[in-house]
Amino acid sequence: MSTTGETLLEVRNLRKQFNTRYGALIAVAGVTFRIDNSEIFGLVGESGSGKSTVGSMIAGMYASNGGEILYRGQDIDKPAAKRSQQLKREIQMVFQDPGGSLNPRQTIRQILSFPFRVHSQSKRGKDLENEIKTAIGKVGLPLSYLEKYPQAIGGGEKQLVCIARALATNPSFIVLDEPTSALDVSIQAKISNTLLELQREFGLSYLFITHNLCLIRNLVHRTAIMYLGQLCETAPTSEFFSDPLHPYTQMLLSSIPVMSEAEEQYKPQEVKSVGEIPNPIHRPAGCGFHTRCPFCMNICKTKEPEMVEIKPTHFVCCHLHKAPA
Amino acid sequence: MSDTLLHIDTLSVWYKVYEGILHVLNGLSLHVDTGERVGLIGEAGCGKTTLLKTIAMILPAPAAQVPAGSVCLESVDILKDRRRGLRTVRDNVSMIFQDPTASLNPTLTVRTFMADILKNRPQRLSKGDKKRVMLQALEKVSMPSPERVLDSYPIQLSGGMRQRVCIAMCLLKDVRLILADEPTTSLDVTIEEQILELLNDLVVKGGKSMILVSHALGAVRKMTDRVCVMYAGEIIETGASKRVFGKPAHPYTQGLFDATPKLSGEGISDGIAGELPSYLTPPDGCRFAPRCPSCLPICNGSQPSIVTVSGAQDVACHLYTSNEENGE
Amino acid sequence: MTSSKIRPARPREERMKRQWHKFSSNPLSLLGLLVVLGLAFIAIFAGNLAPYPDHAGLYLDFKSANQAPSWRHLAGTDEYGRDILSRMFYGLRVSLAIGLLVLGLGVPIGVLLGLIAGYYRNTWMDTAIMRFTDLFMAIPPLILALVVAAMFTPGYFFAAVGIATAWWPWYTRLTYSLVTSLSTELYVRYAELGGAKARYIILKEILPNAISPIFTKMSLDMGMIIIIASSMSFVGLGVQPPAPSLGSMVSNGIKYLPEFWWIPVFPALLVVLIVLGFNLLGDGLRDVFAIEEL
Amino acid sequence: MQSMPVFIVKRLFYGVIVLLALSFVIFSFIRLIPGDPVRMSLGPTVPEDVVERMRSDLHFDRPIPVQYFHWLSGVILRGDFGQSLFTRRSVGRDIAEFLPRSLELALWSAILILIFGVLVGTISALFRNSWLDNALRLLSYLGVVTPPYAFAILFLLMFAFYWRVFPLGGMPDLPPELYTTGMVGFDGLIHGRFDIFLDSLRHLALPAISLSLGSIAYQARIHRSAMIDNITKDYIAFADVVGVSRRTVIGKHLMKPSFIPTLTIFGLQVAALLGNAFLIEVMFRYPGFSRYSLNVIMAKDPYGIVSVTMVFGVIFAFANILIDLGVAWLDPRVRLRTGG
Repeated sequence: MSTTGETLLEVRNLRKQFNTRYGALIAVAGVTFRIDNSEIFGLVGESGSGKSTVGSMIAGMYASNGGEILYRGQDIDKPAAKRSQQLKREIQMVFQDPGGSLNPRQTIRQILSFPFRVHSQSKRGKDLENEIKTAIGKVGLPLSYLEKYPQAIGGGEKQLVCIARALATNPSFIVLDEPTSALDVSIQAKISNTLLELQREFGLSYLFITHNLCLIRNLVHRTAIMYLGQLCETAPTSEFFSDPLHPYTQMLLSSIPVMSEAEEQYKPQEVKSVGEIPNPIHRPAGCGFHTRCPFCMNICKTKEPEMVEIKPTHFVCCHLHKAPA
Repeated sequence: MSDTLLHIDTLSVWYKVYEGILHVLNGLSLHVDTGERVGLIGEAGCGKTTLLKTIAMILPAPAAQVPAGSVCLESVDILKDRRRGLRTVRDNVSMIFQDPTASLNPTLTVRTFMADILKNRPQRLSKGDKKRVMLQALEKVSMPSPERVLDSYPIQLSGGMRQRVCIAMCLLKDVRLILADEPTTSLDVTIEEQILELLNDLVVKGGKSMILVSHALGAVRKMTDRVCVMYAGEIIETGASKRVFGKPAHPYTQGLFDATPKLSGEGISDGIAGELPSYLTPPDGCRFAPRCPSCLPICNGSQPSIVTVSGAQDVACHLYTSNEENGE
Repeated sequence: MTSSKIRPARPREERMKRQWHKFSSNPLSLLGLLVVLGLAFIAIFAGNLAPYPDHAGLYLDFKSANQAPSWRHLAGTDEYGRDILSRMFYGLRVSLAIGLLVLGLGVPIGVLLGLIAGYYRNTWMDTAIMRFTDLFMAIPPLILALVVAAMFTPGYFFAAVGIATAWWPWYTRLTYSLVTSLSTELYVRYAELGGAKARYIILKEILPNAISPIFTKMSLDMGMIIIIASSMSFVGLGVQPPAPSLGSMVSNGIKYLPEFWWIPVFPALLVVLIVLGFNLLGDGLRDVFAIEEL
Repeated sequence: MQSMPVFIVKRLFYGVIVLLALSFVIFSFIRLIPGDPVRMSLGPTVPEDVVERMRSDLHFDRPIPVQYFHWLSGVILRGDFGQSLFTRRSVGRDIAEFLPRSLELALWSAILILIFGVLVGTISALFRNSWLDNALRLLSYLGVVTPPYAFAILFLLMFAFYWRVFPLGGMPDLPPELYTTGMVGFDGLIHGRFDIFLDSLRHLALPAISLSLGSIAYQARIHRSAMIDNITKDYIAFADVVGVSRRTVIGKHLMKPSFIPTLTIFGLQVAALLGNAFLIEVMFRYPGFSRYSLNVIMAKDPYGIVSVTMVFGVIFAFANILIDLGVAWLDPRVRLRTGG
């Protein structure tokens, strides 16, 4: 479970802006974090927080408008077309919608053969066949599924195929963009556990993007929370939940409807959810959260707070919290 | 016991589709008392929405059929006497849909929509009165700047505001029963909490009854008096919310609760193997049997009847019928 | 599972079997297919099937002119005493040939440009192609077809060229919109992330998903094109006399209304039948593909 | 974001550019293909020097871009569309004479298409799967697959030959003192001459119906499927549930969004209408612009062809802008995107 402590991926002051017909949308406004070898790093946030944009940039969907993405110390901030084959093998992605990520006109076999075709041209005939069989075996699906079309299998199984496809290139790092949000709870559990087992078996690192805090609590090693394109707080997961410092973290935690008294203990009581998430095109000045923050001070409305390390490995970006002297 | 507002007895609903007949609801019984908040939980495709649509009389006409059962609202059987039933339902029932974007007509402003609702009321309102009533309704759902919202088209509002508008529209009519079909699934967590709290307040203060369908199990636990667990078109467990959430009896309920990730972080179970059965050819016996970890031989052949496991908890499972027989 | 013991069916075959089953469960679609196949058969073997093959050309027999339908002449004879049924068979052949020619010229160009513009959307290529396409859509298609066809020597080939000039932009538009929506699909994004080449993505990931609407449109357009072609030969742009074409048979026949009504009416009915056949077939295809897409 | 007037101006500007480009391409092609339109027009017996003079009058002895520029500057500066080789008159005069007639026919047809298309589609959708719906659908199907000239034959046979309730074709000339717009019925109406108006209707009835039936059928199919599509939408169920009366739900909540695809498709119908009009005008011997265009096209008359394509292009562009405005009015999503 523990990480080796060696940095695999580092994101520094990453920015991304989209130009829409309504104006400039700053999706990611300076985000910094690192992910260690064999670490599951969770990125939580609500809609419009820019969490998926961060994941997409790391996976190479598009380039940023500033900042750096360092993978094993090497700058990889460019779209996939410009990345080396080696890098494309190393970094894989699994999307939220398993149905949409599988071509309905291809059988599972054709879908799973794609990574081998692109990345190892030498594999043909029997070799390819064996590789495909290994790939589908890794996620525990029967071989008979190879002949099926995606629409003939269930949502959870589709997601397993997506995971198998991602694993086929023997990656070290996988971006998981809400991999279970489209699935039912009973199926989500299976997928989550499969992901955990694979991580342990192959020593993978994940960037786990989700809006579901309960899932974060049970899956990831370290958690970061995003609001309107910026990180609010980063901490090891257990500390993140036992000692949330940022008012937004507290608001989010207190909003979660829970199923037992035991869980109620984890919910901060003093912060109640108010207001709406502002449109990212009209981002509030100062701290992005000040319009909803119960502890809002004058400084919050004008000056952006900076990320400070309150305790070792626990970072907060809020005017309420000053770095220890 | 307080008086019964809604009484559903052995209701079956089928859909005729290209491939054959989907046997969705299968002899389902449910009652809601005046002032009672009933939760309905279960995974996607278990027939929750079909049940609510049957009650609201908005089932898609030719495709959906009701071959058996009765739905009595204020002692009118709405399935038998459709004319009277429709009037009773429209007078007494409102429904909030899952996706507020889809439930508001994109081509009409909030004001036009609300005016159309008010136009259909028996008492005539003056223009000023109409506007006052509309603004009041929007204020009741704590809508920021209601004047502006009134002249907005749905696309000019955020998801949370759209759902508030929907609730406000439901409130224009003084109904006794509110059907809430996953009213917050499409919203963010912090907004979800606000909407659910608002809804709960309105129901409790107004002395209304409510059926709340939600994926957010925690919300159902907090906001309802009684909860029904649905699986594949059947209610397999029902009881006081506190009880069911504290000590689920049916293997499906147990599996569902175990699979839900907890804030306390004790890990996640492996979920429930398999998937919902096809409604074209549902299993003969217990519909959960093919996935059930504690399936008995009898489960595949005969449908379990409903057994009371404790004072306020009923369950439809052969595990308990056999226990009972063994025990007595 | 018992099915695993049996040799697994080839997925493509299985899929086509399922599609055929859906298609054939609608009697109207089957009827459409039957009509189209039957007409194609007649068109191909017109020389063998026509009762009086030589009546298709320059043939005069004023003694038997303007005869009402009878067993000898099932559809009657025209003002030169030619058997109308025989001329209809040959006219049918020309109509289908023009239809195929228009689609054969217009669809490849239209689809190819649509694929390129759609895949490289928001680049200069997209702009250039789509603006070029607009040029051909600025006036009603039939007018454009007339203008183009009239520039050349009249004949069915240039009639087809004229119609194709007005027709391909619709395929560019259709393909463009299909490609733009398909290329946001996650499986296409994934292939891009995985480093697949543009050619692979366009041909393997996008085109197979776009092909059914294009196919459906082709079937539905066949009817429209035949109407337009017959309208053009109606005014003399198309097959030149004495060779028969359905449109000119109708237009020449009008002056014999109402006494010799069969001269224009039977060819007109045949046009209706052709178009009906292709429309039924196209609707059937659309239904099959629409259900597939769910 | 842009405002509505800016949107319209942009559309117009773009439309003009496209039309100019198209007319230049067409003109160049006509002039490039072998053949001598002047000789063709004057006949083989006219001496060569006369032909030569006429060629130079028409600037045909200059390079093609110059010829085109001459024509274009004439159109822009003097409203002069050049000389027609076919009628030997100014093309502008021909347009002024024939265009109003065709517009009158097209307008009546468009009105018929919109009214009956929507009406039939609505009835079909509201009573869907009833015998009435099935009958209407069958008729629509037949309407779609029947070429307009077949309708014309049918109507001529029935109403002109057998029952003689309508004239065989043609259109009486307008008395010169009543000439305002050139549209016979319209001018009759504004001058209070109802006899002329009614007579124009009698002459227009068969051509207009023949021209519009196919489009009515198609429009009805589109409107039916749009309504059925919307009937299953959540917002209709929601309107029912919160207590909007059934009549308002159907007449407003269902109708308004259903008109969006209907109106969009109507644009295509206008194109078909303008194209098919020449057949109908030929068959009913109706003295309209489409028949004139056909003659000009067949005579390979260079100035005539560019002029008529331009006129068709302008009408087509205006119709499409009107339809876009209609869609924007119906659909706030479109309107808010373009501002306004």
